[in-house]
Amino acid sequence: MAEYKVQFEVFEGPLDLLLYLIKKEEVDIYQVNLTKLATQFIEYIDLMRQFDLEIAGEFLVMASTLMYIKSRELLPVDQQVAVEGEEEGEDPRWELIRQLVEYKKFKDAASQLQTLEARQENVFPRLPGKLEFESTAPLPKPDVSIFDLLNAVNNVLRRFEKRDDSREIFEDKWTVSDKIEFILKVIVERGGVRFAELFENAAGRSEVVCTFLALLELIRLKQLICAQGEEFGEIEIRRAENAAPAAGAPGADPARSDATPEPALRQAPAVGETPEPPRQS
Amino acid sequence: MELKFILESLLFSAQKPLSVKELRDVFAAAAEAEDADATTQSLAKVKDSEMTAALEQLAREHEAAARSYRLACVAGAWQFVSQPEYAPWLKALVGQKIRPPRLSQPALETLAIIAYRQPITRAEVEQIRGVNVDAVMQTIMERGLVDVAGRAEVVGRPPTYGTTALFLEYFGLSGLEGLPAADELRKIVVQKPPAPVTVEPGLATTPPEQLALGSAEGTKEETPETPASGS
Amino acid sequence: MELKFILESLLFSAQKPLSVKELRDVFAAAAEAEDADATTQSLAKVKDSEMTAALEQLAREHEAAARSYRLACVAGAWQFVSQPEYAPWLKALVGQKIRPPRLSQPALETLAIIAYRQPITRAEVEQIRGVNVDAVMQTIMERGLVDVAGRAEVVGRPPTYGTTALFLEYFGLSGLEGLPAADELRKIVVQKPPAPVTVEPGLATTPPEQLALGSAEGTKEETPETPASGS
Repeated sequence: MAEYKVQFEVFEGPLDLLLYLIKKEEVDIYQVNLTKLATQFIEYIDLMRQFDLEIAGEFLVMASTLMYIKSRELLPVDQQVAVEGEEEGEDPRWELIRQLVEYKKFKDAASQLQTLEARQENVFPRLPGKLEFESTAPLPKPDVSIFDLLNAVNNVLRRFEKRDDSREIFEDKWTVSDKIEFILKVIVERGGVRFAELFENAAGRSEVVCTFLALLELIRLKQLICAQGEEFGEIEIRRAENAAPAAGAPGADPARSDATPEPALRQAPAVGETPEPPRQS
Repeated sequence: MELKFILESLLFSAQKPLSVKELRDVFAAAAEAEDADATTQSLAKVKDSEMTAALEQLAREHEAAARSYRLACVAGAWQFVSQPEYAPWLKALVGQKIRPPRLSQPALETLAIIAYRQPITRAEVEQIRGVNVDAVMQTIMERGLVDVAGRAEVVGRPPTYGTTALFLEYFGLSGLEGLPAADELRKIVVQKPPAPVTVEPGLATTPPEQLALGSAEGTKEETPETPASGS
Repeated sequence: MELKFILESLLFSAQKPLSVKELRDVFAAAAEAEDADATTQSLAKVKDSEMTAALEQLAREHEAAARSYRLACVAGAWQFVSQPEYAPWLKALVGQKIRPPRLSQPALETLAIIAYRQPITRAEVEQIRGVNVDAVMQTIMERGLVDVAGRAEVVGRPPTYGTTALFLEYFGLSGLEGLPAADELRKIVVQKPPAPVTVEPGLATTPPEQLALGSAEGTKEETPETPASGS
């Protein structure tokens, strides 16, 4: 009894049990006597019942398929009524054999995977110590710059605004579009500008934010290049070499300059603050 | 300087497996060094195909040398690894490898089906295994061996599943083509034998009670072990 | 199993040079393992002279194989080393190794919020980003860009976070005041809610303004860490 119990638990499903029965017979799947197999299978199910073992639904489905195959064969060929809709190719015996062959192959593949699994436990990768070279160059910096950080701030501000549309529209005389024009004008006139210069005359935080967002927008549109010559150095802003003369400028691309900078502006971080009266810079 | 030896020295010194792409980046970076010589510069843009050929050549050479280690390609990345038979001493040196518990039989079967038949839906896996696979799918997905691959173009657009890079690493496979008997299992053609084995005509007269559950005893005696006998 | 191959596998997998004594210890430890087989046990006490002979034999073999690495004995310890002519590529490899991967966008955003708003609690960062930041906080803390700065004087005294010196170094800043538009961006605030901030029951009912970047002002009432403001 205990032996049976162990065996029942080992079977992964009805196909597994069938393969076990076939193996016991020492015949090829193609050669198996399906009627006999059906009988043995049902016998097993019956035993499981006797031992009060829980029988999974799949076993019962298989049992009924086998019963059907068996009953079909008990009739002389001329009396076998073709089941409605059953075509020649759908002989349930073929279907079962096909399923068994396929399952058997995957079961074999699974055991090969198991071998690989056990083997991998004993495979150790070479893990050499760290190489050291004399006069090692300073640690390379991560592929990131202050502008990545600023862009991140910008993203936060933008999303923020989306989350909070109940807020009043920020009223101020500064718009990002104005600031884009302002920055482009400065750059065209002088070829370049220091980051800090752009903010020197800002009247208040609203203007700073507008200038800041305008700058990010221009960088995003690849109109400007920002560079930090050395660590702790000034951030320089220059016209991008390959920037089309006016392509990204607000005038030439009104849709974009309206669509993108404006919402960023309207996040209105300073709402409710008593803004200092904006001064013309 | 032969490409394969440069590759070998890189893999020898690397602290993790290196892909062809990563190796290519190293060649490019070396060529950019201030003091790069002509050889280094000439190798700035090694073709991937050339690199792969050299790596495969290397692996063959190490295989032939039959030493205690070999060059392996796992999940598309190359690395020197020990031969398994030296594990007892390596365990003593570096400690037992930390690996998750071994996979159960159902998990292995399900994995095998997904590996060979991906992308595949859960229903298709169940059809092959003949049992419900909900629990086992959850296990292998939690272990990161299998992931959703897309959606099947059938009614309900059920998700399809495929194996991950971790699957390849876990089993030490270079790629899906490295699966044992991959070609055969991807497409199993079941050939119809001339005729299925049926019972002897005599059985047709078996009394109906034998069809009942548990009535097998009688049948056994009447059904010959092999089809050839009896009739 | 030949002694020399076991030694080879050990030296090939070791992170540092191994002396004969250390190798002897490995053999002894392997023999003590629960599942030690006969071979492993028989090698429990290899003689030093035997070991040295095998090591010298190995070194000769690798010398003869003329590959990109060899077995060297330096100051009594054995190690596989690469041949010097591959240094240009190995330098490029090491250089690449050190470079940390790019920071992800979520990591950058979280960093930016912390940079401008430090000291800040995790909950406050989450309020601003609108998503859970556990994983990303872990990443930037592991990379040493952010560290615990103190504790907030609110219920539960959650830790507050700030940027590190390494953060300044990475971004090429001389100090936090060097953050672009720091003065202004730090102070972006929204109108204070008419009623005092209710932490409980739940942020769900907190007026949206409080979630804004500028919510720091509101928090100030409860966190005396920053000099008292007009509240």
